[in-house]
Amino acid sequence: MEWASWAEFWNMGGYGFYVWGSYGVTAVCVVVEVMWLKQAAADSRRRLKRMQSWEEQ
Amino acid sequence: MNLYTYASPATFYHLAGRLIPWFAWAAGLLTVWGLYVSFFLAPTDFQQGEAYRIIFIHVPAAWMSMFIYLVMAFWGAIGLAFNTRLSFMLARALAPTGAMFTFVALWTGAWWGKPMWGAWWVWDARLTSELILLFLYVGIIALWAAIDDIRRSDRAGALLTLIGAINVPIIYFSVKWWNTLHQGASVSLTKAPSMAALMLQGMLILAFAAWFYTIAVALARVRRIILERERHTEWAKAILAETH
Amino acid sequence: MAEPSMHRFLLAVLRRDLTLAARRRGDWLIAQFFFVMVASLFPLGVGPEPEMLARIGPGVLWVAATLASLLSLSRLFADDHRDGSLEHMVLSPEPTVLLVLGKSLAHWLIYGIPLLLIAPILGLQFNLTWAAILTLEISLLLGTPILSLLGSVGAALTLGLRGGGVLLTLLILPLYVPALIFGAGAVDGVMAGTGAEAHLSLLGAFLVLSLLISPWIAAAALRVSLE
Amino acid sequence: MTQPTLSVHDLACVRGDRLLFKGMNFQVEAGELLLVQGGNGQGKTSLLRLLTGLSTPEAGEVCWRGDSIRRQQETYHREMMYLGHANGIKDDLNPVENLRFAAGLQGCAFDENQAIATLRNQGLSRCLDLPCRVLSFGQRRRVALSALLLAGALLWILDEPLTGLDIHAVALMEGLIRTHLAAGGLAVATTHQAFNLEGMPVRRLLVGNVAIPELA
Repeated sequence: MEWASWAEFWNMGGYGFYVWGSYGVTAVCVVVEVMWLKQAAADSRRRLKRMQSWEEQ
Repeated sequence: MNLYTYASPATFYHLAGRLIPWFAWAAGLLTVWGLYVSFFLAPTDFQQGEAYRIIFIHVPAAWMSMFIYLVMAFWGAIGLAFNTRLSFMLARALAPTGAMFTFVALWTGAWWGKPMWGAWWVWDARLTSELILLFLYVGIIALWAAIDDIRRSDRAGALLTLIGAINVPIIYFSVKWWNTLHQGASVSLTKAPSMAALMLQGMLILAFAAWFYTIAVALARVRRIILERERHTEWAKAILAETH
Repeated sequence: MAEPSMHRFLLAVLRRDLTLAARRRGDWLIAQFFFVMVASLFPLGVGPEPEMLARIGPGVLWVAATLASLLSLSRLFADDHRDGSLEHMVLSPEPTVLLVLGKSLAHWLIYGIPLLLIAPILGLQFNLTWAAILTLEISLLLGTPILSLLGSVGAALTLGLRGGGVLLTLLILPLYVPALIFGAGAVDGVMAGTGAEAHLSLLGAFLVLSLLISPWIAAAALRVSLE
Repeated sequence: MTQPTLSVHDLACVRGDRLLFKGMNFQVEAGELLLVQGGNGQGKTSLLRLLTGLSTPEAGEVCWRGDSIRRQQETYHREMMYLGHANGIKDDLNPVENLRFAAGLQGCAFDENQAIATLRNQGLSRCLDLPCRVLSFGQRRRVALSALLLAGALLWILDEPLTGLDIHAVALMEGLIRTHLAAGGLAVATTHQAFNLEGMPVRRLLVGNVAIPELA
């Protein structure tokens, strides 16, 4: 194990800001993409259903 | 009408639906394992200190950004050659994730550059090529968005991806050459750590995690595209009827 | 039998586009002035120190040349598309690749060659030495056809789209990067005393590659866009 | 050489995500006119573009002289002329120059006297020296028709050839088609207007959601 304590782990030898800045934004990108995907899928289904109901009339 | 071209998206829609959870779980588990290796097993780099740990996402993201572009070019070429609609849809489903990884590679490159080079942005060969790759992704997505006719849109996007794919190695080479002539950054994000086996291991595990994540996300996206394009078929109508 | 008729077709396309350009000198002049103007804005932005201008000159002139060529490229096929003559040309018995090649060549003659004639004057404004200006000319001679060839792909892809001109810029500028690097680099090399041969050979290789590949892709794109 | 026949087998056309028609079959022989009829947006123009080879069918094929047009583009494009909604006339050139360049691109020989005579027959004697920009819509249409005549193609594909023409020009156009057919040519045309079809062997094709080839 590399780290003596959690504080040391978060500090990353003084580079904590940069390391966590990188990992944080990557995590945000992934979460945003997945949420966006779910949203788009739901929107698309709703729109398709509406179009379908129009076409049936 | 050709049975093959019509039947194939329907089969694929259901297949993709069954595969997504597997890839998503694999991506999740690999991420946990990869992060554990990167943060708890891999030793500190004597030259760059702990800041080098950024490479565990930077390098896989950069790999994925180029790999996804090549896969898109592959599907585009298949689509143009054999007129298979599913391959165009796959290319389309991959692009946003490719652009996302390109952005991540740029972002992490900058956040590594600040402590190492003292500047957020340095015109280093890898970063510059990634930036141009991002422009290519944005161009392709913009071209798809600008053309209403699906058939034309698919094909135009595929042609642009292809000419880009021929150009990417040339761009990379020219930027690299330009960079050495102008004596750019001497510390490189990838070369500096004396690549311990554990570092390589962490990078590879996270690269596989990124790969499985890409597959899961692209499959989910391609399902939406298939459903939109096949909405007039009986099977798509049946699926839509089930949802509320 | 095929050889002379292809030759004739290529000449017919060239003659047609040159005649049409001669009838619309206004458009032609605008593109040339655009080049001059973009290049002239830089000293106003960065200051008039001769050393600095000589330093950035090759790059500025090259960037200005790419922008000027893009400005005219958006109309490479658009005018013919609007009045229907593009369809007639695509439906001619000769292959579409030849049509694209002819039109790219015409574009280079109309918009590329004048840049070569103007560039030395701008080079003097930027305090470039005669040797640097000569290299700039050679690099533009090798490089401007690349701009027309790669640009024809973008023009074909964005044919008839809303905001096609801006989109064309977005699609094609990244592809211009190698030409820009080798072209401006050649002049830099001469000024730094490291020589320009390597840059110019690479630029030439890139030209050959563009000549071999882009007409085919542009022809395919044109057929896709006309469907 | 095989008979000049334009035939269509099991043709299907999709525009956007709409199926315009499918399972379309017809055949046009030498000396015949195929009149394509149907409402707006039913796929008349799309059908014509499929026949020219500008667009690719979703299914089926278009054959010329019994062979798919995909496999003999050069021959087919030499024997076929298409006149679409747009005239293909450059505004900056005068009618004679327009015809000269059109001939050059088609790869046919250009005879200036013949071109001038054709333009005169179209009633354009006074416009020969003017840039087409200043001509009226109908006059420009006539320049385009002159180009069509000079190309001497066997198969004419005409999209709304009568639009924008006055009564005389319509009569002239009808006469041209009649002569073309009598000389063994083929024509496919769409039109909304009344067409005097006297003395022409005509087939009619109704394009709609369900294609019903009505053979006259």
